[in-house]
Amino acid sequence: MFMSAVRRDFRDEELLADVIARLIGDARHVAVGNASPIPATAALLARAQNGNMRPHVSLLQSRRHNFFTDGARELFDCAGQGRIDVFFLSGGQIDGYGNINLVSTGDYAHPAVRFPGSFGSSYLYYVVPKVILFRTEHSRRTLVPQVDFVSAPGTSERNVYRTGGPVALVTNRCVFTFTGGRFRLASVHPGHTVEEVIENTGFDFDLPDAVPATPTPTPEALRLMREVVAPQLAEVYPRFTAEVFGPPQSAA
Amino acid sequence: MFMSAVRRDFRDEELLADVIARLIGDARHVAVGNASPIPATAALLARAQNGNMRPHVSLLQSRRHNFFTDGARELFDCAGQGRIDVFFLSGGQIDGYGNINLVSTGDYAHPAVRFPGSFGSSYLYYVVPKVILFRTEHSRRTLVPQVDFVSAPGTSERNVYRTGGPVALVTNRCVFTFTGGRFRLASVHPGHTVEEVIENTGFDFDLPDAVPATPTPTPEALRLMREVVAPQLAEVYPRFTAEVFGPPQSAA
Amino acid sequence: MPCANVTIMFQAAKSLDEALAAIDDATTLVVPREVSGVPMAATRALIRRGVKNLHLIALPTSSLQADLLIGAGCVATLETSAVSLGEFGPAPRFVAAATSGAIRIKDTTCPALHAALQAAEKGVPFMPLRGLIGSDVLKYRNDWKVVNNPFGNDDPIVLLPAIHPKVALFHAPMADRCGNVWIGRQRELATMAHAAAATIVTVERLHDGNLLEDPILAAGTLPAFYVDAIAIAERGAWPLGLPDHYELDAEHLSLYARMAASAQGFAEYLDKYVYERRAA
Amino acid sequence: MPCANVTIMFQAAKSLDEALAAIDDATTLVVPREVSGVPMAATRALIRRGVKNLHLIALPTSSLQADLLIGAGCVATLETSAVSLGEFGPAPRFVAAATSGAIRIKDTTCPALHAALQAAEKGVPFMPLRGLIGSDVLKYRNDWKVVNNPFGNDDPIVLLPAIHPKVALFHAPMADRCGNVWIGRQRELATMAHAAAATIVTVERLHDGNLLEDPILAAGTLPAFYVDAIAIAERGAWPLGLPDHYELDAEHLSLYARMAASAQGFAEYLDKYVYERRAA
Repeated sequence: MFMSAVRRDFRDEELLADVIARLIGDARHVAVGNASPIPATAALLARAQNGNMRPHVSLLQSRRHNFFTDGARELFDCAGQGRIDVFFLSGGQIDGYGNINLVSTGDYAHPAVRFPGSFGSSYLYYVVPKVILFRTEHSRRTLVPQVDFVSAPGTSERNVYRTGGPVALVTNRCVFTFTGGRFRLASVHPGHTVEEVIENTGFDFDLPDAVPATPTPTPEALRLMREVVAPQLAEVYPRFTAEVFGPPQSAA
Repeated sequence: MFMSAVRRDFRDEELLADVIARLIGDARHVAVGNASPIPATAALLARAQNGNMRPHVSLLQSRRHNFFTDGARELFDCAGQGRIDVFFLSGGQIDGYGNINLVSTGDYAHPAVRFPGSFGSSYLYYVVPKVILFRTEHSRRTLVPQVDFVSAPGTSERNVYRTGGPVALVTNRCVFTFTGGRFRLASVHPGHTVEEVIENTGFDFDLPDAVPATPTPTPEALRLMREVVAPQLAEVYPRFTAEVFGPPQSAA
Repeated sequence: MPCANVTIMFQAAKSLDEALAAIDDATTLVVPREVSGVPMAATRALIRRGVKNLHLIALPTSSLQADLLIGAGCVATLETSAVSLGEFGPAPRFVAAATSGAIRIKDTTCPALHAALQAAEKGVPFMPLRGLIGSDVLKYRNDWKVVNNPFGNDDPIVLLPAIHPKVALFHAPMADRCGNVWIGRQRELATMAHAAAATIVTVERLHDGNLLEDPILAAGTLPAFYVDAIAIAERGAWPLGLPDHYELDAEHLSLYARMAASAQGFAEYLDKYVYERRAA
Repeated sequence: MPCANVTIMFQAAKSLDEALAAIDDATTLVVPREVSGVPMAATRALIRRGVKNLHLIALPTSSLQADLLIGAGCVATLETSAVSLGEFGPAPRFVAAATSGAIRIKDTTCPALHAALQAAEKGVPFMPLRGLIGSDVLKYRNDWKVVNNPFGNDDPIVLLPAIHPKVALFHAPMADRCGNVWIGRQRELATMAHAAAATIVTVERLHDGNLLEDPILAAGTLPAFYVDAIAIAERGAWPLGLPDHYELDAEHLSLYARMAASAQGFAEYLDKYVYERRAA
């Protein structure tokens, strides 16, 4: 995925998971939706690094890492109670205002492209304090000046109840943070350049004078992902786990 | 309870249950609250008489005759869905407008007498099509011109959502029906008189020229109560069942 | 007296087609998300019968079931927060119908569907929900309203009208002969049944004894009182999975994704995997 | 890895007094109705500790528990739809406090309490409820509002503000070492826990293994995620019953009703049946 000439002892997925784990930090509860192996790796890594059973990690696709017993609504009720601190969203389009589009491009009544739909984003984006946007494809097709359909807006008027929203956008090229209603380039992944990010981003963003390289995973982080996280992940993402972390080992 | 000189082959409780069973008729679902052995007898009798498993009878105090698995709220949700056709309510005071008082007498802030509280009446009275009021003590203390506290009103303004309300009041002396916002004396139990009812009722009611005697239970109704209903009732009301219907028999 | 609580509405387990009789053309039909027990055998039976103009509510999302029904021309309106085949890619017939305008889509978001069905469950005309304000989901739903929270101060909030489906349809692990259905953790199935006028269930198997008589089983049981018809359909969620019972059939879903990518391939899929079972 | 899902909030089973530490003076405390698992051992421990000025919410009714707490002077405000000893008669200390004005009573009706806690569970500021209009229950609740149903036409409806208890306290049949609690059919216990900032549970016994790992048990389980402290209290509902486990102690409740009929008799009851257990 990365065009890199640097010799590395980690895979792209490990770098991304490591970056996201740092964004998660010391949360109480991270929930990860379906088909999100890298955020799931990140959440389990954050937990392994904190070493105090924090954060609690809910993998919604899992039976084991999923405590919900009150039906499909419990995730949303739980978020409404303020008990979900970190969630991940993506978008067919993401714009510079942090708006995400999971519905369609073109005219809503006659869409050019139809995406699956908004899922829970039109609610969770407002009530989960730390929403991390994750979209590996970093292109002018996905990162646009303005989305064609707002599944959920990046910011709201001051009088709109909102206890959550986007804090960062992680792509295959870089990390943006989100503050004051705009993205700011926080770091560029090893093997990528600021110029490349500018060229492939459809929206305006704040550009610091110096943009650091995304820190690479420490040997300890790599060890935790491979030895502690991978066996837990295998239940939900067997193919991803085998491909990224090698053949399954027995669970810790 | 009844001052009667007539020789009878049934007990007062059997007469009352029989009267109430006739008021229930061919409903789909009758729910009976706690501490209501006579209405429970009536509901099970109505079911035994219909012979087609109708009505479904929910005895809220029972495990066997109580299907609710969604917690204490399910009774009220079920009523809100229009799935409860008959319910029973009582009152520390009941007035001639059909208002019931389950809270207190005197000034609400400084009550003279405090009753337990309104339970679900402030809701169920509005949404259960057939509410049968049942109060054995028929006196000017209980049947008053106007209740001191309205737990639930007998009637509502036309624009108030109301799919239910009182249809009758059964006491130890008589049966009133309720229509047009007033009670009407429908029958007087054997051994009691119209004059006695007037004397002991604190509210005005409509008095037909001729008031029939409350029909007495047929031999078949008595047989069903004693042979079919009593064994079912014994789970919830063992003392009542033993006293009224004699020693327990094996369940049908 | 094993069925003390059985309602007269319940009839003993029926043939699949008999059980589905209440689902007429234009029925407002609510069905569950992929992990909650998707009635795929019943879905194929409905397609064989040629049901038309369904108002399909997928609570809160759908995958193969909605795609099949849409592709087979059974759906007039789809109300859901997403349709996708997940790791097998986009739902091709849904995407085709959405872009051609063949179906009307009422886009929503998961908790809004849950809340609107809970409103019907509770017999209230609406439920409030946070979020949504400033989104185009709200903008295109003129059946929703924004009011000022009367307990707040300049605090707009969305109100969602109750959804009253005519029929709830789902697949569950087991039912007993009294008509009680074990739904386990999938509590939204109870809400669907409470909200709908009628509930139809397919199950893997019959359970001997009364589910309500065992307190442990009763905790996960939808009472027969809410259930109008039950049919036995072994592996009735296939090719989707039934959690704790069987996995989804990945090979078949890959095949479906490939075949359904074109209208012609989808027609061949129907011929092979839906209509061939007509005699079953 | 038997407790994969355990949250760090959960600490292994504690002593009863340790488990109750979060219940300070003036706590807003929600407790369940008689058949749903009344924590009577915990109630006696709170009285021994001398907790004061509770805002007690009985969901939706109470019997001995509220009467004891009121009689012992622990309650400032009581919010419930009824307090009664059922077949053992009126709740004497409740009646005495209500008529003397010793406590403030917020009279309500069962579904209103359920709805207000579900509002907190769902993170919405209010819930609508039918009924109530024209009643004095509504008249004396100036924290409730009547609005016109925006989906109707001249259709008034009551809105109830969410209730956010500080602590939910109840008794349940069993918990596991991960902190999961089996609540069975008593789903309102889950709502209480979801709505409250903290949840404290007493249980009859510890269950070996993880309740969430067995799909049948999981269906009736409140996850440890919502549970802050658990203490084992065998026969912890006594003298009330725990349905499917033990019956109420009718003899003791008759005794209570007789003794609590007077302030002096109630004081003797406390001495004999509450304080004597201080050392326990």
